[in-house]
Amino acid sequence: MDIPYTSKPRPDTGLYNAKVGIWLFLASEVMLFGALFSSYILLRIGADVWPQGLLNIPIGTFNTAVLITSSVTVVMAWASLKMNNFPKFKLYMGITILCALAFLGIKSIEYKDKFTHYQVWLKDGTTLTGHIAGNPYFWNHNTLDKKKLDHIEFTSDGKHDAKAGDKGQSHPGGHAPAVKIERKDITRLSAYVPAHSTYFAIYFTLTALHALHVIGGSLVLAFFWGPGSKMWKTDPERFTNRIEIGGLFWHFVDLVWIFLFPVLYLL
Amino acid sequence: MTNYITKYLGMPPVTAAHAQGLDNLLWYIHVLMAVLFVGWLAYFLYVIVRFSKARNPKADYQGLKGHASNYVEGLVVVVEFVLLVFFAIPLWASAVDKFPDAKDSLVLDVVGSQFSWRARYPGADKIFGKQDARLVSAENLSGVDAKDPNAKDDFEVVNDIVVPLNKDVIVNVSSMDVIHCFAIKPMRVTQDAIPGLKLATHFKPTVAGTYLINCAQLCGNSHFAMRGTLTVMNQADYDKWAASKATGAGAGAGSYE
Amino acid sequence: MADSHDISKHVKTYIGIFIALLIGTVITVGLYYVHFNSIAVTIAVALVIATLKSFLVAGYFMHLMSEKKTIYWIMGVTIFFFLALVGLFVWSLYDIPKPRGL
Amino acid sequence: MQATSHATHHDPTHADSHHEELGFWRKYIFSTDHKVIGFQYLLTALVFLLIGFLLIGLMRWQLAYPGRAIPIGGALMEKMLGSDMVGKEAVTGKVGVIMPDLYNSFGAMHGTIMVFLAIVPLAFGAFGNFVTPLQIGAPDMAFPRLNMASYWAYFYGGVVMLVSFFVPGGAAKSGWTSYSPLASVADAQYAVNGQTLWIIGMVLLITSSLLGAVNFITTIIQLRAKGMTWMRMPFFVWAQFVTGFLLLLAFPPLEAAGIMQLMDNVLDTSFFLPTGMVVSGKVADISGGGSPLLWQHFFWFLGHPEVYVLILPAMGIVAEIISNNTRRPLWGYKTLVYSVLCIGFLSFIVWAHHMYLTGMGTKISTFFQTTTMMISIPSVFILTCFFISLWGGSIRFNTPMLFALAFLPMFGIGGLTGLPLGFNATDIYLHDTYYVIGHFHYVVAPGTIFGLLAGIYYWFPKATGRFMNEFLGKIHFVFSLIFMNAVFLPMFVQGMAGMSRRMYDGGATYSLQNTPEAIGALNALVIKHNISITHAAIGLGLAQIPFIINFFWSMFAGKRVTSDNPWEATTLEWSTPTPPPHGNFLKEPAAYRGPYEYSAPGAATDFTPQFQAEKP
Ligand code: HEA
Ligand code: HEA
Ligand code: CUA
Ligand SMILES: [Cu+2]
Repeated sequence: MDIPYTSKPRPDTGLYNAKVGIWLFLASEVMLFGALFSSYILLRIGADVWPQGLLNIPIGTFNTAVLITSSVTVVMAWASLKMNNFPKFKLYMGITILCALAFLGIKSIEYKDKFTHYQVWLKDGTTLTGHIAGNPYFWNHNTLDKKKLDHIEFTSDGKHDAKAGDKGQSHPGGHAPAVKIERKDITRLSAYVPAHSTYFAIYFTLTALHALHVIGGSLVLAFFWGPGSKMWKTDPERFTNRIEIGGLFWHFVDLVWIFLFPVLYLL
Repeated sequence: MTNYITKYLGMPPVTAAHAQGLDNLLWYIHVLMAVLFVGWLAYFLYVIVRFSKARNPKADYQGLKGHASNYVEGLVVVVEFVLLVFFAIPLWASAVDKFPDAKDSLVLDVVGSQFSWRARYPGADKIFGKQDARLVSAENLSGVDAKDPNAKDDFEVVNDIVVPLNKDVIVNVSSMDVIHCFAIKPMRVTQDAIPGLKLATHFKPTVAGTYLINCAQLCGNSHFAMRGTLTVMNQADYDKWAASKATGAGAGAGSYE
Repeated sequence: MADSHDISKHVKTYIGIFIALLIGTVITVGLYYVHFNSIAVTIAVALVIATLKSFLVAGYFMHLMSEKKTIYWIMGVTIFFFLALVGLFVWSLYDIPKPRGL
Repeated sequence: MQATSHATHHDPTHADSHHEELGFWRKYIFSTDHKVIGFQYLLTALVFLLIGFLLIGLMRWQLAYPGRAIPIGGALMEKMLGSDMVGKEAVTGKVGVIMPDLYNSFGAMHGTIMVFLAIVPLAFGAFGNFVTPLQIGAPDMAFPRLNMASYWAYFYGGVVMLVSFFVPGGAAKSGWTSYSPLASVADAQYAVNGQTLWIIGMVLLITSSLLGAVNFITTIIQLRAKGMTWMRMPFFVWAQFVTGFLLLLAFPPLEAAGIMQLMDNVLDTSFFLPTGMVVSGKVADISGGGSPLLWQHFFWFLGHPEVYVLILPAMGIVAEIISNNTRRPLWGYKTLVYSVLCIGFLSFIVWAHHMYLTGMGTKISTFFQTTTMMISIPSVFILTCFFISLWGGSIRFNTPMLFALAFLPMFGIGGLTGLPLGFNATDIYLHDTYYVIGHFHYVVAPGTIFGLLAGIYYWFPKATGRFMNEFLGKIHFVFSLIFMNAVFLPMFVQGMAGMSRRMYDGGATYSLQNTPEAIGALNALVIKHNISITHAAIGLGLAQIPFIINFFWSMFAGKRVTSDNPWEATTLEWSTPTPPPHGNFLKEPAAYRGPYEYSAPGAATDFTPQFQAEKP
């Protein structure tokens, strides 16, 4: 006996196997991201201060648009197959994959900016944000001790409220000249990495996990676009189903981002 | 009530004011459990003998008729409901909400750390000195601000806590490092000590003597030996002891500088 | 299963939703720059818009508007437990008693 | 007995005409056949069960004789684990004393291995895989390759867990609950430590369970044979169905939390670490701002549904066997189904009964103790149905039935002792004592393990074509029953006397011997129970030897079955050839009636299988 309902729907449920499977999988994904969202809420409620405006909103907005575009193209790709238009499928699916790559590219630029952007906490209780001369990655106060540095050259983002932090990279050199900060005045130093604060911890966790989903999804879609598309000739119905499944996953990834963007960038 | 409950359940003697209520509930539940267990077990043994293949070669499609099982199930539901609403919830509320008046009580800060209990007494003025995390150092683990006049008569003890007899004690339990659990079994007192939180519990010792404070939450390799003592003495002795601590060498505000 | 005529109707819906999603994004960001006086209102508005957007994606792109009962059951149960998770977490956070003393 | 007992089909080529010969690797190691995968799960999980037992054996030795070297293998253990872990006796200098860190490692790993690597894989992976598709009349799982992936994720998860014993600092040592901050503080001096590997292992295990759950639920929804309506499914399948949902929805939050704890350990974040922690006299170098309670919420959000993952499949097995061996229908099939659904539903909203003492307010703890009491009701219903099913039966006492019968009072004790824990007021006293240990071991050890053993004895003939030996089986049963109780009953006494769990020295520090003036300290008798428990645990281990012999001997030399339906059972798995070929059924199966039509009035035999067509 062969396994039934691999591409034809089962009469009483009206579904083929993979569709039940993917929705169950998405259900578990809802709980996964849901758990992270609820940690976000709890950490934020529990926090004394919650940093705001440390991310680059225009870039984030653009990335949102990119992802939304990819979501509509993937459903168009599926619709094209339904309408028996294979070349159009290739086109739409191609755009989807390009969007995914664009999203990842932009995300990695954002990450890189964060890794070289620093905050120093000084003995007198004040803090500064800005760049260290030479733009090193991932330093913290322990790095200074390890490198036996007794001071750093620090270019502050300038006199600012918390908001201006995101301008760091777009104004290299900043408004203020580089100053020398003695090691002994520094109580803590951290790049904008997960260890910086619970805000960045949850930011990186959520976005990196999301990015992993984007990578995974785009690999699968790329397979369907490339070698996997041979199946269109042999078993078009099953192939269309596969695109639907891939699309469902992809929409979910988009849906997660729809929440991530305002929650992390704006609020 | 001379205590048949502790005797039959094998618990340590009752030594705190609230403990009897808790024991009573524990007793009622165990009575319920025993009734259910014995009843079902008797039925069970009867059935497996009576309906063995040898005795009953032909099985009965219908099986049990009547509503006996519904009555049993209904009974369990009712008893559980009664225990819940009339005993458990009020007991918990009195443990968590109905705190004794702090003015008439001894208020202690107890902080667990690997692997000891440090108790801070507010001293004669009954007010704790200010604390500040930035002042924490190996010498001043509590981060007490020595400049605060209220801190002058505060004192600390490590592991050996002393409280007066028949007086309410409020303990704010906390931890410096990992999670511990402040437990004095004969007092029926257990409270997790969680870093970042200060959780209050209270009890009123009714029997003078020495008790063991145990750490009931795994906290590292010497968890098993994280033992303190609680000494309950009458008010006069306690006052003497407290006075000696507040002014004695190695205690009091002086030690924070 | 929908035939290709139906599908071409769907395609129009997809485009419409695409535009709606973009507009939603612009509004959210716009509101951020406008600033409401209260942070609570800002958060509420942003989340409401995000929720609407997610309904569009789930409802139309993922065809949830016209899915089978089984899928509704699965997702219904999931959403319920998700709400239990978040709700009970937050509730338990607020219901921690304060330390006692003078 | 006409249609039901075809002659057995021993000829695999005949049974399986249309598929090409697979090589050894594809057939036994990287197989996609649910039955082979079920067997892989079975064997791997039994090995882990044994490992879990050996760990607790060593711990029990230390509890009974604190500071004494283990009788054999001490030097070897020191070589393997290092002298920080395995010390010397103070007086004699004999090597082989289990050190506190090793005790804690063993404790954490005993819990982890037993729960995630032994019982869940047995209950869900092995029985679920082997039996479920057969019982619903499916040719295989819905996604065979996913099924294989699920097994291998489990396998590697197990390997990671075992490897972690040998990294510097040893395996995870913060309990199976891995509470932060301890999990982030312990062994923090080592870059890759047991805690980190524990999380990585857990992520693999969670992945495995998720893949399995997706597969099981899809299979049950989609691949039921003709006529196999929901209300004709055997209770075992219902139990697996609910179990699948528990895994599917409860595990992801722990996966999220695992990732966060991993970041706390590796990237120095502080999701679960609060501001102002002072570790060994120094202010910790962290950003702070996290919450240790968050981890606990996540852990128990999984942890509580998880305990029902451990018990429901066992209940399913017991239901099948009871019905088969009383020769009458299961009493209250509908009640059973609704109860199990109800348990599944409620089990998601009771988790904080493990956290009563973390400073809960009145309202929230009232909520959780109310739901906890509510969830005990369907368990009472299920047990009641089982008990009443016995009434009017014609009970056959074969080995599977003995284990299934013993399950009932054993689970009863475990479940009933859950009640005083469920009331928060009494939990103040009982929390983290040996009473808790006694409670849950009664449900998982004499409860679940007995259920699973019953299942092994019951389905062994279908899987191998041979019976297990009844005599050895009965020996195994009698001694297991005696020793299980001898191990776990005294724990209630210890717990009531106030002995805490996870005590390296078995509570000696808190004994009257140590502090004679202490009121209410543990008396000599309570401490002595440690020794009797340990002896009983050794006996329990020895009692498994007949089983191990029986298992392997019967596989090759046991009595052959003479029919495809040797127990004269009614469910679909007994209509397949023995052992079932790839694809399971020779012709498309169908279900014509409910699953438990035993001794139906007017029927020719005392069983009317689901697969027996209506007389025209
Ligand atoms: C399979 C596993 C399993 C099962 C089924 C249960 C079932 C239950 N558990 Fe248990 N529990 C655990 C596994 C399990 N538990 C584990 C592993 C822990 C500890 C984790 C740790 O801290 O490490 C734990 C801990 C635990 C605690 C926390 C204790 C503490 O840490 O302080 C609590 C508190 O409420 C609790 C309650 C319950 C309740 C109310 C049930 C109820 O569902 C029980 C309902 C059943 C009944 C009421 C029995 C009905 C039967 C009859 C009436 C018939 C009787 C017949 C005869 C005797 C012949 N459990
Ligand atoms: C499913 C879970 C499960 C199971 C089955 C068991 C089984 C057993 N457990 Fe355990 N236990 C836990 C889960 C489990 N445990 C957990 C979660 C903890 C808490 C950990 C923590 O504190 O963090 C714990 C803690 C714990 C403690 C407390 C330690 C402490 O607090 O310091 C003790 C003490 O005696 C103990 C004893 C036992 C014993 C004697 C068994 C026996 O019943 C074992 C019986 C098993 C056998 C006898 C093996 C049979 C073998 C076969 C049948 C193999 C056949 C092989 C082939 C065919 C190849 N366990
Ligand atoms: Cu402190 Cu255990
Ligand atoms: Cu529980």
